[in-house]
Amino acid sequence: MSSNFLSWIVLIPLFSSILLGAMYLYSISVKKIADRYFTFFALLAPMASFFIGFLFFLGLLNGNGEYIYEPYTWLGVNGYIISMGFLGDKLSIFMVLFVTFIGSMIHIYASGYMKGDDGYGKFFSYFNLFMASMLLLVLANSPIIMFIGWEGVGLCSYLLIGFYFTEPLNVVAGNKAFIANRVGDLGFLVGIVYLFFYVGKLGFDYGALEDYVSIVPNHILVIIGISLFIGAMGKSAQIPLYVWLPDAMAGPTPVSALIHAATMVTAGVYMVARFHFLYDLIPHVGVFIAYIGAFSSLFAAIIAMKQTDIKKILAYSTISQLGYMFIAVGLGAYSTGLFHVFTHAFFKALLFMGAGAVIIALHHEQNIFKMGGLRKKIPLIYSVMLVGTLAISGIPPFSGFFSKDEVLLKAYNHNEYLIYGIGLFTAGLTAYYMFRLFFVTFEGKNYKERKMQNISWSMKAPLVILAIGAAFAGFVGFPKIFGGANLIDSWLEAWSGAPTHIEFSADIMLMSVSVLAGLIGISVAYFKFFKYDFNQDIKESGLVYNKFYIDEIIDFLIVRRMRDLSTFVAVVIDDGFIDKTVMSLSNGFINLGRRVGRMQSANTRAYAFFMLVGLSSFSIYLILKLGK
Amino acid sequence: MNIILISVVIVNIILALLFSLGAAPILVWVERRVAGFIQDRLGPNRCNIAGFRLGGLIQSFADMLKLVFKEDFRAGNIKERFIFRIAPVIVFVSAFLSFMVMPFADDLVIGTQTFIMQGLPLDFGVLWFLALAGLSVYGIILGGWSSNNKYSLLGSVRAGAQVISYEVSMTLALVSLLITYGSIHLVDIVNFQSGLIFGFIPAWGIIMQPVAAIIFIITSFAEANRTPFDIAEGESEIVGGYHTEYSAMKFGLFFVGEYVAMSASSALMVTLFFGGYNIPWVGTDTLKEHFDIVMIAIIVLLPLLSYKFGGWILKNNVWPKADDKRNNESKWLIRILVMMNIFVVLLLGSFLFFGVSATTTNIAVAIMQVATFAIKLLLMNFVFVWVRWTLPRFRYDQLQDLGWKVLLPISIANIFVTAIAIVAFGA
Amino acid sequence: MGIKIVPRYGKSLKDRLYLPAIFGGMKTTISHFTKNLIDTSNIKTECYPEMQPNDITDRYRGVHRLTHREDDSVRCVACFMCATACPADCIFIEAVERTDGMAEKMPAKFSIDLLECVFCGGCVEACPCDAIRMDTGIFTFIAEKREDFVLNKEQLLNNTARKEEN
Amino acid sequence: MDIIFLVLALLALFGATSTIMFSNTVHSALGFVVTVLALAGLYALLNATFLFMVQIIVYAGAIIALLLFVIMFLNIQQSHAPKEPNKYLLMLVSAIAIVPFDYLLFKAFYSMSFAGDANITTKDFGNIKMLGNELFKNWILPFEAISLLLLVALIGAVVLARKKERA
Amino acid sequence: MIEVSFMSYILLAIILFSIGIVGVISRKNIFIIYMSLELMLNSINLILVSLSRYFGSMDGQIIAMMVMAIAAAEAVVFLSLIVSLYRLKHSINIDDYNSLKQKGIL
Repeated sequence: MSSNFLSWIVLIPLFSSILLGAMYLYSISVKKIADRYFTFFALLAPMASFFIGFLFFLGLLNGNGEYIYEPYTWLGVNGYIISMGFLGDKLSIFMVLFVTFIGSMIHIYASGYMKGDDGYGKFFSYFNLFMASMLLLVLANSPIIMFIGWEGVGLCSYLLIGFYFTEPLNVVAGNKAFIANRVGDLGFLVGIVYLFFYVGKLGFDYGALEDYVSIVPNHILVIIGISLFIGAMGKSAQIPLYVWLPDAMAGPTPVSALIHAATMVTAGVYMVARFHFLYDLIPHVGVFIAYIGAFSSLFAAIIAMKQTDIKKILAYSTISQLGYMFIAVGLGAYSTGLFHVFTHAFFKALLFMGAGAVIIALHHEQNIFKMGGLRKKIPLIYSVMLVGTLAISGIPPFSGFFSKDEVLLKAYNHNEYLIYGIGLFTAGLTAYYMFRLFFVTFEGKNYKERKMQNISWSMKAPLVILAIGAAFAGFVGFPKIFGGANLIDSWLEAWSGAPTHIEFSADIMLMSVSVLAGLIGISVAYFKFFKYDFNQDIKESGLVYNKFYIDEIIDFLIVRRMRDLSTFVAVVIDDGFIDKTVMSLSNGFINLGRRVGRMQSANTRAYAFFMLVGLSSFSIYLILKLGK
Repeated sequence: MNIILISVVIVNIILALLFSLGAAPILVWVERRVAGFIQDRLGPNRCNIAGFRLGGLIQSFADMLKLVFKEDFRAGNIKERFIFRIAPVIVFVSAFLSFMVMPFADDLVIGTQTFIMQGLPLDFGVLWFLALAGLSVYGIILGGWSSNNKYSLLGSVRAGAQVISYEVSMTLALVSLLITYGSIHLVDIVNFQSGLIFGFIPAWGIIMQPVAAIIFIITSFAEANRTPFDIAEGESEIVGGYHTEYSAMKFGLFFVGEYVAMSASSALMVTLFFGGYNIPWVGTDTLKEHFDIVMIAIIVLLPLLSYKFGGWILKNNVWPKADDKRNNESKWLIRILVMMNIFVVLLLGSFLFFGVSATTTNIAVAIMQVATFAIKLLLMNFVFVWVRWTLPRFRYDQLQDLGWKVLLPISIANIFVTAIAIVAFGA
Repeated sequence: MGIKIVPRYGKSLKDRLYLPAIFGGMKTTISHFTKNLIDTSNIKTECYPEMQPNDITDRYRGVHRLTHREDDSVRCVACFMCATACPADCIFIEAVERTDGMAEKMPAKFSIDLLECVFCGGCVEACPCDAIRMDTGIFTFIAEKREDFVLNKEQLLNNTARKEEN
Repeated sequence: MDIIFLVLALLALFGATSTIMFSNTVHSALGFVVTVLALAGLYALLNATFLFMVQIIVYAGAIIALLLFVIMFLNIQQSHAPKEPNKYLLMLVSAIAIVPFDYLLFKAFYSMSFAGDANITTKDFGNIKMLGNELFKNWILPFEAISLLLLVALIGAVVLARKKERA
Repeated sequence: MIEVSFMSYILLAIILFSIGIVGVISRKNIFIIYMSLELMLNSINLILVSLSRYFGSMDGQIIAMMVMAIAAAEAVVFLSLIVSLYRLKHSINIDDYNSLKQKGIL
């Protein structure tokens, strides 16, 4: 497998995107093109990428170390050289595989979900652009190139959140996502620039960075680490930059599934893992990251308990799960974090797509308290949703159990008992609110009967596939202590961090505790919501329901103050000071020019006379100067 | 020696005066008589002094006298008196001065001294001619302008435009000629033309440079304000052009100035294109070497020619009334002719018999060359007159068309061809 | 009505060069010149006044004359017909009674101003008794003063017919 | 020679002064002709025979003749001439203003401290052959450039003075 | 050869040049202004020719000749400009040629 095929992984979706865009423009401006042609090109791209990625995977399996492909120099200024480089090592190929796989599934799903939409071609053009950006992010061989992909996915996220831009709320949500991401991106950029200042001259691909990062002073490394993590915060929706993610659910459900659950939001995790050589040198920053992750996890879980919108619940659950991932990567267990990314991608995509199917079936109804009793109507959806819910709740043997347990195990093993405790509690909360959602949606009594919309097989088939994945993906990381081979750990050996030292019995005990927490959550939910009466009023108030008024606080603290500052600058400084100065200066020149302009009388002889006077004065000066 | 120098200079100046000023009455007479003969009439032949009318030549002198003694009238609307007065002078003087550089004969060697036979011994004669031809237009322009009269002003505008237009072509034609001759010294030019090409054709300018010759002749007509280019006068359109308001000797100066300019143009044409003072096939050196043969030839030829001329006089110079004193003229003329023949033959015979000194030979050759020059000049002037009484006047736009669209391109092309030929075949 | 455009001829090279035509014209003039120069008797010019014109016809209207009767007295009866007919008013007549019985009147003075006369012959046509005629054949009349150009009765009577002279 | 120079110089000054003094354009042009001819004479005194002729042919024969032609062609009457009430005052002022510059210029030339008399020159100095040799050997490029300039001026003049064709 | 002092020529040229400048400034008649300009060119030519004579080098004369050629070209263009200007303005007063004058746009 020649390494230059790495670029094709990125280029195929990119070309597909351009082609689809051109077709879409042709379609809307000249002649309508049937959806099936869009579908064909749209589905071809991620599958082809997956295929190529799989070939690389096989190559790596056969013992090749890593693939590096640098087609040309992207920038070259005075010895600072940045190549357009692609890196295909075990981490990135791992990411490529699941991104393209999940992407392919969601593409198939979306082809059913979006059927008949006016922006069908546009949607897939954006989708493939997102795929290209994400794959570029993953495959980049230097932080700068990664940043291109980083910004690209941000752009696609914005475009897709505001896909139905005729609705003002969607546009606001898109803007919110974009701005929150900008804050994070600034941090990321600051980190890159700092890094570049110190080691840029020596080479700026990951190999060189890994070799030379030790020359950077430690306090600078801390700044770099925190700055990069701020970027990760923005992208992966951690405290305090998580606020955009729930609002991002305004986009079509496949978007939520692909971008805001499975792939893009994990970019932060991937980035931290990619910079593991840096974070290894500053473990206390890692702990800080872990705490941030833990609190994000808890916070989001608490908010999710009271939400009524099915997609928002899932969004908060995503934030919560991302918190788990950051716990892992913060504590140096990158492979564990990535394992959770992997499993989470399956079950969260499954959940979102299931939710999407429900929404479609109910004619775009998203409030769970207006659903109920759907078990008999859509049994297939019911069963796959059950798999997903069980997986996220951490019930063995579903995939969530293995990865979440591994995260908790790492926390425990690092003697971060607070984090462990939070994680455990959150696991229970997760089980509670997920089953709350599940029971309210599919069970209950006194629910309203309503006509269901048929769900096409193009939506169902990926659900089934993903359900299988959600159910059994965890066995890829089957813990060693049960005699299994943790394939993730062995595959991502370089990222597995410090080995765990724990007794078998302790491990069993920890697992049991977490399973127990999950079961407690499930049982509480069961008693509370299995027989939920839909006739009762829904309480839509309270601190938790209003998300701790975080949005309002931010609005008051930052947005209003910013607006006041802007007003002050605009009115006082700009109008009162700068404009006045500049205008008075220019008016002065105009007045001066008007006065001087009177000399421009168009009287040639007057000009000649001025010249003569000048000549004469100059001559007198010279005579006096030269003297004698 | 100084006496010789002064006398040669004086002779030169007198010759120049003779050929220019003295030629004027003759030219007036020629013009009238030729016009008469061309139109099958006689022309003036009546005026006489003691019976001598010299074929009507006396009439010219009578006219001159009339102009001199006529009232010098100036119309009341003429405000620019000074300019009005000076304009004919400019015309006359510039025409007269332009004649002064014509070589009348080859360099005259007396003893050890060499004299250039020119009124003004300048070695850039062609340029001098051009300069003064340019200046002469001032007279016409100012005369017309100061007359304060619309016809006069039109005449002077026409003259100005015409001179400016045609001077260009004239200069360019001259340039090609100068390339051929390799000198601007008129004596050099004439000496160049004393050679032969192909062994039997005189190397005259008109044969070397026919195109330049034609252009130069045409533009000379324009410069001299002669028909067919005399639109500045244009009496059929603008009364009399620039000299409408002039009378008496002021008009006389214009009148004479025109003939002097014509004479000067002829002289330059003769010098440039017709071998100057050279007798065809006989160069200066040949003349000097074989002076004996020349003298014998003259002794033989002169009586023969005189005999023919006498016969012509007897036949044509008659007066209808038998008792008039004019009938005696032919008799006296033949007597003078015979006397002159006898004198010349005796003189030349004595030269033959006793032999001649080099100085005498030189002087005699110079005299012969001056005579040749005079004859050629007269013939050229005759051509001027001949053309005047043959061709009609140009229209103004035709004139400018001819100048700018025909003569100018042709003269430039001629320079080009000449230069190529010189480069290709050598000078 | 359109404008008729008359084509200009002479578009051939020879015509456009003009020089052949010019030389042709000059040939014509020089042939006249040489012919006349060699023998001036070819020219028909007469050297007046030495040579008087000899081809004046009978009908030539020269200077006037008054005719005589048989007895050499004036034939004119002073009827003023000629003065009336004269377009130039150049005839001045003073009548007087005639005593010899030949007629009732006769002119006392009869003068003609030749400077004003246009030699139209109107007076001759108008005269009822053939008293005035213009057959003298005098085609030029020379005088030194203006007054001398006014011919009086005696001068007019003295003029004679040309035919009679020959 | 002294007398000739003096006469010519006085003529030149006279002509120049009358050029700027006369209110009538034609009179001014005549004054300028006098100056030009006097300068031509000075060139002749300075052995520049070719320039002497060129000065007469080009300046007197062509440029000013053209100027006079244009004046007459436009038929500019004396009544068309601009009113210049302050003429003499302006002349006085500008003449005073120019004095320092003249002084400076004169001093500059004076301080070149020329030797008593000029270099001995050959007899044919300034004649056409010498000038031509110099011109076509060392100055050929400027010469060609001048020819180009003249061509451009010719075309430009035709374009400028042409009457606008009707639509 | 030069009996007259060299400085006499220079002085004459300077005076002519000054007269030219005075003419340009004091007159309104555009023809006279043009002649004043030509006068300045002529005075420069005089200096060039006299320097050429003094130093025994032909360069001055050649430059003077070039100046004359340029003056001829200038004359042609100038006069054609005058012709079209006169057709436009019917004036030879230089103060009337002020179409580009600022008409208070500010």
